[in-house]
This record gives sequence, C-alpha cells and structure tokens, in this order.
Amino acid sequence: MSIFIDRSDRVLVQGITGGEGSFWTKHMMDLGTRVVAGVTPGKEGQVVEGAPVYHSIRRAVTENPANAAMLFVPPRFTKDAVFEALDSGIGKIVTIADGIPLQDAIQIRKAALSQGARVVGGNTSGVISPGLAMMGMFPYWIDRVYKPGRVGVMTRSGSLTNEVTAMIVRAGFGVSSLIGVGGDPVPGTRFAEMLPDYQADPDTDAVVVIGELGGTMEEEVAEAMLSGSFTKPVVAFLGGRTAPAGKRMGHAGAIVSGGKGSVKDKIEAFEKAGALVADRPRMVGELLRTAFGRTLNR
Amino acid sequence: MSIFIDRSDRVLVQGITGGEGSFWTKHMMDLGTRVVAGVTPGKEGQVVEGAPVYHSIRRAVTENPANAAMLFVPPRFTKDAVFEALDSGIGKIVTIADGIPLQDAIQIRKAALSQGARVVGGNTSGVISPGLAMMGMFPYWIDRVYKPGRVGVMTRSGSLTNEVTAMIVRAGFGVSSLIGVGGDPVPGTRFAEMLPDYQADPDTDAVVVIGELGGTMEEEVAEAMLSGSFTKPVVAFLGGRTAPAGKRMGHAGAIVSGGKGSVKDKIEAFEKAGALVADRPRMVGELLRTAFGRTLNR
Amino acid sequence: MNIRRRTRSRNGPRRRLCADAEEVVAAAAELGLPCAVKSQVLRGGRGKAGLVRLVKSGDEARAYGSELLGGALGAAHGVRKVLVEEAVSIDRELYLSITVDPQAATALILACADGGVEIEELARTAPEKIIRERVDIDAGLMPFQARNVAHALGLEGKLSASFVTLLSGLWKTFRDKDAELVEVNPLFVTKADEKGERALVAGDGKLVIDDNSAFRQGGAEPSREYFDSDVAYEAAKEGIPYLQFDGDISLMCAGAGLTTVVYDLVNYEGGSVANYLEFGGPNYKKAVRAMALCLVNDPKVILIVTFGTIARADVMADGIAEAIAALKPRCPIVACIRGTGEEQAVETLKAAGLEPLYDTEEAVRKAVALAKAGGRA
Amino acid sequence: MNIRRRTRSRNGPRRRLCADAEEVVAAAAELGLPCAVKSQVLRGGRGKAGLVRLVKSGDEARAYGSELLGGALGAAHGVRKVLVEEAVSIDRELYLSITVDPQAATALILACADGGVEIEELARTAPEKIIRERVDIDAGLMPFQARNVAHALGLEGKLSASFVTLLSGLWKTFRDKDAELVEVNPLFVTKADEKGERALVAGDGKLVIDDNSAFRQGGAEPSREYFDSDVAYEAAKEGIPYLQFDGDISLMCAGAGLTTVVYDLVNYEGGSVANYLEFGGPNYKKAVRAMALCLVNDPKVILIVTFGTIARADVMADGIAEAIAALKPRCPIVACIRGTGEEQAVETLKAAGLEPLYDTEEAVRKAVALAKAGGRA
Repeated sequence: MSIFIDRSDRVLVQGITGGEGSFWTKHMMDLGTRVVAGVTPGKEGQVVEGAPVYHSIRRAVTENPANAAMLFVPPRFTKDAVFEALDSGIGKIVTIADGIPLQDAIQIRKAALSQGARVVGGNTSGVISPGLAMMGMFPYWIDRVYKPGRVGVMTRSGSLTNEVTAMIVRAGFGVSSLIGVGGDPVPGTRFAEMLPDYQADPDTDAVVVIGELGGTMEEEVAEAMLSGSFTKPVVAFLGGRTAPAGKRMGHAGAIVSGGKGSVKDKIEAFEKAGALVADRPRMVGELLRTAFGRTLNR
Repeated sequence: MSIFIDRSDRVLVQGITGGEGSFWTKHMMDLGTRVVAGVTPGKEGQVVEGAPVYHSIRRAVTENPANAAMLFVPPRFTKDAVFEALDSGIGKIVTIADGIPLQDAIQIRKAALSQGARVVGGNTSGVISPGLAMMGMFPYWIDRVYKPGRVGVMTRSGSLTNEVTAMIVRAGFGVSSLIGVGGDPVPGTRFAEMLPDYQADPDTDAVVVIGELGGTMEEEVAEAMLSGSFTKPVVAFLGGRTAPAGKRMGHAGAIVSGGKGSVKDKIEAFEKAGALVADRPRMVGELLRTAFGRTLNR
Repeated sequence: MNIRRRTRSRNGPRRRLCADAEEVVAAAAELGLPCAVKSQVLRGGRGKAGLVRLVKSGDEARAYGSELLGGALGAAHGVRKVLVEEAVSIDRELYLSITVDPQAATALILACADGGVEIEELARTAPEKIIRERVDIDAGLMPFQARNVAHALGLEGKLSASFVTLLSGLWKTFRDKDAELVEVNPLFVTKADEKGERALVAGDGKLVIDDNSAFRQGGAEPSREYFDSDVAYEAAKEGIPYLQFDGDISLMCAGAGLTTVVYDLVNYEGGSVANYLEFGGPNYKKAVRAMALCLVNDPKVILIVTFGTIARADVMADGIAEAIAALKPRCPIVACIRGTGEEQAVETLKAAGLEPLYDTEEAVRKAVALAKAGGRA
Repeated sequence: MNIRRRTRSRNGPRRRLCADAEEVVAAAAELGLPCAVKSQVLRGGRGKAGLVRLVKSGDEARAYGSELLGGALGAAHGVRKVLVEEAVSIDRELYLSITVDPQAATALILACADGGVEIEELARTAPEKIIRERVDIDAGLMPFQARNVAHALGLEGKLSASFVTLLSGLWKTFRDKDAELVEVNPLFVTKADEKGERALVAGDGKLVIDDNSAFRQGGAEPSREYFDSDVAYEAAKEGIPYLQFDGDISLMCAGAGLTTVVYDLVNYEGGSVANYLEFGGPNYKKAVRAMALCLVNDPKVILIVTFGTIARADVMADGIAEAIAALKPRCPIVACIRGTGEEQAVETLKAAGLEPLYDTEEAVRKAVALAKAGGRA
C-alpha cells in the first residue's frame, strides 16, 4: 500500500507541453506513475512521452478517465487549473507552483475541502512512494535519498527534505511514502490531514515530520497524537529555531504571525505529545532508531 | 405530525420591532407558534409581545436557543438576515420579503443547500399547519380557508392560495400543512424538496400543488411521482394557462424563459405522472374527492 | 419592469446612430458599402419585420432610411433612430447568454453553435445542441469554463482566446449589473481576412436587469420607449403591474397568482381582457389610480377580484368606493372582495351601489355576460 | 518583499504632511493645539522610540519638529517627513485587523477591546480577549458579521454603524489589494463631544500586500525606504531572498528550508551569520550576483550548502566557479553541493580550488572554525 499515489492511479498532467511539464512527465513515468494524458489549452493533438494532449480536462477525461492531476502550471494560472481538475471530479491534485497568490490559495483549499478532494502544494516537490509512483519533481538519484522503506515523511521543504531523507537512509531506513505539503502559508493539504492515511498504511511504521517556524501545522500533528487518533512513532525536525523574530526567513509560510508559530511552541507541543524532536538532520536517523528500539523491520 | 413547523420549534423573529414584525408575531403566537426571541440591530432590551429583543442572532441564541427564524426584513437586507440565521446554525428559515434581488436569492439558496438548511420564500405568505403553528402572515379568519385537515398544500401564490384552499374546505376537506414556496424565480425551497416530508407525514393523505407558468418546479414534482419517490395523490392547479407568450404576467417567477415553463408542458408532465389537473379553483375540491374515492378520512 | 437594453460591445462592428435619411447616407459612405441598417426598437424578430436590411448603395441607403425615419414602415413600428453598421463577412453565427439556474442555485451559461435563432425555439427544436456551463455565483466564472464553452462551440486558437475575453466581460456585466440575462445573439464568427485571421463580432445584444436590484444599481426611472403604450408607462412609474390587451374587461385584482387565474377564467368563459392590473401588494390603497388606468381602455366592464390577507378587504373596498365617487365610471363594476375585514368591505361596496359577490368564478361569469351585453347591466 | 503602507482612512483625523519645522508650526496652528506630531517611518513601536509626541504649544511644535526634521533624533531613524494631526480626545483604544485563517481556508477578522498593543503580544498574554470572526473569501464580509464584531467590542448605536462602514471598507481593501494583512491599531473611540456624539478614529494602519499578487496588483518596484540597507534593497530588486546580520559567515544556500536550517546550525556551533541568502529557486544561476551580495558584508567565510533537484548541482558549481573567477573573494569558501549532477559539480569545484564536502553539518563546523580563526584557511 502507499499513501496518495500508486500504480493504479490514472494521472493527468496539466501543462504537459511546457519544458518543466514534459521533463518531469518522463521522470514520473520512469518511476512507475501511470500518466494517461496531458492537458495544455491550444495544444490538443500533440503527444508528449506517449501521452495524448488535450485542450481541456473535460476533453481529456472523456477518452482517458483519470483520478489524479499533476500541475506544471505557473502560479497565476494555478487556481484555474485546480478548479478545472476539481470540476471533472479529480480527487488528487498536486501543484508545484511557487508563488500562488495567498487569496487564490484560500480559494483552492476551500474548494478542495468542500468537494472532499485533496490538493497537495503549492511550493512543493510533490509526493513520492519510492519504488511505486511519483507525482512532482523527484529525480533519478533516488537511491541515496529516497530508498524504499517503512518510514513516512511529511515536509514543508524541498532541498531540506533531500537533506533529511538522506540521513534517514544513512541510518539504515527507507521511505514508504513522502508528502511534500509545501512551504506556502495556506497549503492545500495540512500535515494532520494526512495522518489518517499514515495511520492506516500497513507499510508505514513511523512518520518523520519536517517542519519549520510559522503556522500551526506541527501543533495539529501533536494534537492528533494527544487525542489518540495517531499512534505511530513521530520524529520531528524543525527549521528556524534560531530565526530572528519578525523577519520572514525562508518560505512564505515561515513567519511567526498573530503570536503563533514559534519553533519553541512547536517543540513543546511535540514533546508533550510524545514525539521525538531532532535538533539536527543527522539526529533524525538516530531518533528513528530510538523510536523503533532497533527492532522493527527497516 | 406536521411539516416544517410545529409547537416544539423555537422561533426567532428577525425584524420583530417593525410594524409588520410585531403585528404578525402576535398572530404567530396566537396560532400556537413558540416565539422565543426577536432580533433587531440596535433595539436590544426591548420586549415585543413578551419576546425579548436582541441586537443579533448570536446574542439572542446565547440566552434563547432557537432552531427556526422568521424574517420580517426588507428585501435588500434579506440576504444578510438569512446568512446571519444560517451562521448560528438555524435550519428552518422563512422570509416573506417581496423583491429579493435575483442574485441574492441564488446566494441564499446556495448557502442553505450547502448547510443542509431550509429557507422558505421569499415572496410568500409563509407556512402553516392549521391548529398547530404558523410562520408568516396568515390571519385569524382561518376557519373558512385554513381549516385543519389531511390535505397538504404547496403553493407559489398568496391570494390565489386563499382562493384554492377555500375551495378545498368547501369540498369538505381541510389542510394538514401548507408551504408557500413563494413567487420568485429562485425560491429558497422548491416544491419537490418538500415531497419527502409530505410522503412521510402520517397526517397528509394527498397534496395539492398550486403552481403557475414559469420555471420547472411543477415538472420536478411530476418527476418525483414518476420515479416512485412520491406516491400520495396529487391534485395540481396551474395559473397562466392562457397567458400571452413573452410577457411577464404575475409573479417575477411566472415567465416562460429558455423554452421552459409553459403551463401546457406542466399539465402534460402532471398528467403523465398520474396527477389530477384542475382547470378552475372549484375543480380542486372535486378532484380531491375523485382522488380519495370519497373513502379516506377527511 | 423588464428593461431590455441593446448593448454596445467592444467586439461589435463600427457603427453610427442616425436620425434621418441623410445621416444614414453619410454613415454608409463613411463605413463603406454594403452596410447594415438596423431600426432601434425594443423588440425581437427585427429581421422578419423588415426592420433590418443590408444596403448596397447610397441610393438604397437613402430609400431605406426614408422608409424607416419618417416613412410608413418606421412609423408603424415606432422607429425613431437607426443604427448603420459596417457589414462583416460572416462565416458562422453563434448564440451566447448568461442566465440563472434556479434549481442548482448557480449562474448558467447557454451557448449554441447555431446562432441567430431564439433560445426558446432552440430549446424546443434542438435541446441537445445547447451547451450549458454552470457558474458558481460567488467564485465566479473561471477561465477554464470559458475555454470549455469555446471548445464546445468549435472555436480554437485565437478565436478561443477572444471568446474567453468576451465571455469574461459578459460575466462581469452579469454580476456588476445584477442582470437576469445577458445575451449576445447572433455572435458572428467572421470569415478569414487576408491574413487568415477570424474575429468574433457581437451582432446583437440584450441585457435584462433585475428590477429588485434597483436600490444598488441606481435604478433609473423607466423610459417611455420601453413600453407599448402611455398607460403601461404610467402604470410602471407607479409600480403597478399592468398589461394592455384589446378586449372588453378591465381586470383590477390583487395578488399576482389570483389576477393571472382571473385572466384565465375570463378567457375560459369566452370573454376578453382589456387590461391586466394588479393593485395588491404595496399598491393596495391605490384604487383610484388603478381604476383610472383601467378607464383609459374604455372597458365594457371592470372586474375586481381580491382575496387578501395583508391587502385588507375593507381597505380595498374603501378605495373602490372612493374611486367610483371620484371617477364616476360609466361601465358596470363586478366586485368580489374577500379576506381580512370582508364583512366591513361588503357594507362599503353596497353603500357604493355595487352588488358584492363571494365566488370568483361567479364573478367572472357575470362580468363576461355583462361585457357580451355591451357593458349595460 | 513585505511592503507595509500607512493608510489614510476616511475615519482618520485631519492631518498635514510636513517636511520642516516651520511647516510643523504652521500645521499645528491650523489644526489647533494640542496636536500630534508623528514621524513617517516604516517601523512599529514609534511611540516607545520617541518618534510620536503630543505637542501643546507652537514653541514645542517647532522644537520637536526640529529634532525630527534635521535633528539627531530624526536622522537616527531616517525621518524625512512628519505628519501633524489634530489631537482627538480619546475614550478607548481598540485593535482591528483582517488576516487569513489557513486551516479553515477563510479570511479572519481579529479585534480586541484593548487596542494599541501588538496582536502577537495580546495572543500570548490574553488570548481570550481576541474577538475572531471568520469570513468566507468568496461570499465576502456580511454586515451581520461586522455588527457581531462591533457588539463584541461594546460598540452600540451610531458607533456600531460607523464600525460596520469602517470594517466593510477594510474588507474591500483586503480583497481588492490582495492583502495578507489589513490592520488598524489603535482604533480610537473618541470621548463624547458637546452633542454627545462619539466617533471612530483610525490612529495607525498597516497594509501588507501579498507579493505573489504583483502580476494583478501592478506590483510596484520596491522602494528603498522599505529596506534596512542598500544591499537588502538590491537583493530584493533581483528577487533574491536576503537578510543582513552582523556576524562573520555569509550564507549562500539553495532552498528556503535548508538555508534556514544552515542558519540554525551555524548558531548551534557558536558561529554567527553575516547574511542569509537564498539563490535557489528561479535564481539558482545567479551565483555571481549572490556572491557579490555576500561580499558587501566583508564576511570571514562564505558557506555554500545546496541539495537541489531542479536547482542542479552542476549548474550551481559552474556559477560558483564563475563567481570566484569574477569576484576573486579573499575569504575562504566552504562548499557542500549535492543533488542532480553532483559528480560533475565536484569536479568543477575542485578545478576552482575548493574542497567540496558532502555533509551539511561537517560543512557548517568547518565554516565556523574558519571564521573563528579569522577567516584564514
């Protein structure tokens, strides 16, 4: 089993004819993902990596039913592209766009929530279940960083995730499914909303949360642990512990606002909930060993 | 049992301090309705017919929980008033306002649908279950027109409803529950949406539908009959059979548009579904006799 | 009130408004021949009525301009101005409108690749050809929806982009103006020009604004030209629903549904209606004005039917007594006034010399009989 | 970029913008004494810093005006203009803002009857005092919601109506301007005047516009005055995230999260940061510009850490080699460049005279050690 995406999902690629779209479509296919069609308005009739291209999702799905959409669409067109996918009943949507207007992001999340769909991103590298399938921008040098295994990963970052997962792999573990919720202040999907899937997944033994200052997503994970709805071991790694107050450092979402979002608060919440908190990337691997007591299947 | 409103419902009156609001509040109370509080911004502290008045619904329901709201609010403020009621979780709302802007009406219906609430109106006299309770503007001379009985009534009109129910009563029947969905093009509640309640109501043996040209609400009732979801006898009376094409005669909703809504179509639909169609008000009583075969409890 | 305005679209052809035949000739010369001459009247089916024509020469422009502006044809249809438009070379005609889906509580785009025809007719004859796209009124029209309609209409490339711009503009009008209907029909697709480019041209447009939004749309006073007659215009200014016919019986009733049914019943009984008039609702004290609006038609009978709750029977009866005293109508009046305060109403009507009835159908039959007898009791 | 603009509200007091002490005296005479003199600088806590004062006489106005405009106090804080405002007689101070609730995916009104304080502080010290009202971003602010906030703030009658108008205006600004934050703090309630009337007066305002909306907000070029330093301003113009500190180690990293963690790790190891700089994302080819922005701070060490996917390691290494050749930095460079094309990157870095590392923590330790050694390898 995997979280979010596996080989049975039928994926549309929006913006498939662009440089980014076609480049990563090939990667997705090579990593096992079933891309059934592409969509770029005005480009119907083209073929990209064997996938037929349509003007619109409505036309694409008539001939190629799909349940997932991968967006390589610029930020300013992302709301329209997400709504187009939702309109055709597509329930799994990943958008890598970095720079979605804040109020568009609110509308995207609201629409997804009201339709029971899941939008992952923007400002993310995407999702991957190593060895099964990938939606996003994960490259081939996967062995050292995204080796298949039994540790779930949820993250707000891109490069930092490579850093941390490399440490997970170096410690002898591997990744079951990784969800990059993205670095924006209003991500389409929040950490805690993925927990029921990780809880139910027989292939995930523990979850690493790669968080940072700003927002309350990490606190919501701690709440789920405290409430007993999530019971697997959690190792948290948080960036921005020494970040200066009042400055926006890093992602758009990485700022303390309305008195919420300091790393100190997040660490307290995690520790209270029984999560192990790593100071440094390397410590993530060590704490996973602690969490498993070196006994579980790696 | 009754449809929509009975003596257990706790009713707020919005606009209670106005002339219309206070006048009909007394009527509602006299006819059995439990009015627990009133709301008029700026008038908190007043008392109308024994009901305490608050600035807002939120303040009113803190002290007086309510599940229904009766609006005596001008059309231009109706959307705000309906949204205020919905915001406090009130699930039964009646608005008599005649002249709600069309696009406001769409927003009202959309909001009600999305929250699973029911908004009846505007442009209606309201709802009444004779002998039990009333929300709206039904007067005391009820005996001749709104005698308690076992015939459900759904209507788009006001004065015409008096005309037709008088004929129902003259024919020896009475009314179980009457819902005035109102004469607007986008009513908050449509005929067919009330059918499950009438179907389930042990006190309703048949339903009279008082419709007219325009829209498709009557056709939707016929569809429910054809699909087998509504099985009680239906007598339909339709106004505007001889109305000239292309003119707006009567209610705002009473116009043929987009090729839909002619009385001819509605009669065909009803007859196909097995409803009895009355040409004249008097015939409604006669057809009820036919429908019951003079055997049922009147 | 149902104001229909002809729109001037950014996508429209170049045009000049003219008030006499010489202006038509000058405009035709400026815009180039052939060009279209269109009567400015608020009615559909102008083509069939001969009110729109393509003229091919200056002489033809002068002749047709004279027919419309000053001539018999124009006079018969109340033409006061004509629009001269450059002729566009048309490849296809489309239909496009935005209206409301009451059941789904959304706005609704209707489009059809067969334009020029009335949508009512299309819905009857070829409903499968109508393209429908629902639009959430709060979230608004999304570009992908406009593209979907464009694709369904067979518009590709630049035409698709033009269509998205056009439809987005129509959507903005629909919302900003509180419209019930925004319609472009026909929407022309031109033939390819020397560069191979095609364009969209709005052939004709209609905008129906929701009367109920007047308080926020700065609702202008209705203009005389939107009405068939002076009396309909007068009634509209007073907010009294009124329709003029050429029959014998003036209706003066309360309640939109009841008035419509009385109209039906008069027709069932073989009578004919002189005017539909509602003086219920907020106007129920305006009996004098209402009766005056009936008397304009010199009816054979005035038929009054009410069954009111808020519109009290006794107040109505007082108003009718007052109207009779003030206007002294020569025709007979049949009155059937029921509802709140009806006992008092009966006394008032009797005192005013009427014989009040209690049954609508009986009242209608009596009115029809009186009308057939020439309006003598 | 995080532009904060001071708003001019219709609810604000009468005011004059002045550029020298004599203008301050004249404005004070015109508006009446006492009046408030407020330095126009883009920072919070102006009161505490002595940049806002109530002046009671013309002499005091001249003296304080001179201190701010031309004097040492003003120079220290970069004051170039001051606002002279009529003094309002204040009864209460409120807090009011509109921001975003990411979890509920709505806008969020925050209000508090204890104004003048920072909301962050309030959230810590008295969260129960914060009034919250969620607003659906599509349906918009409803009047009843504004009234609910007014009531919760204890505003009644005309004050409640004024508040509804004020908040509706703020909502319009929030939506129309794609704001992240619209804030009025303090919002004054004046004492009753001779007629017993009270008013709402916006004491100070803040508007934070979402940078990502620049394409539809006509995003102006950032203005120098919004930045702490010339180099921060230069970086912003190039779209390179940059923060200046007063430490030894210039960070030149890719990835917002990774850069932040490197910043943490430097601090953990007892080092200090000269600047935070991200050249990942779309800027990852701008190594020359990035290194130049680091060298402005004359750092003891430049620390480069990347682990990129799209931001390819080999392209980054090429850029760094180019930057070294062009800028010839005198300080040592510690580089830890991993990701797509890293084998090639290693070769390039070695050719440029660097010793590439593969482990972030090792790289940080080395950089801190070098910095402590005075920047000599």
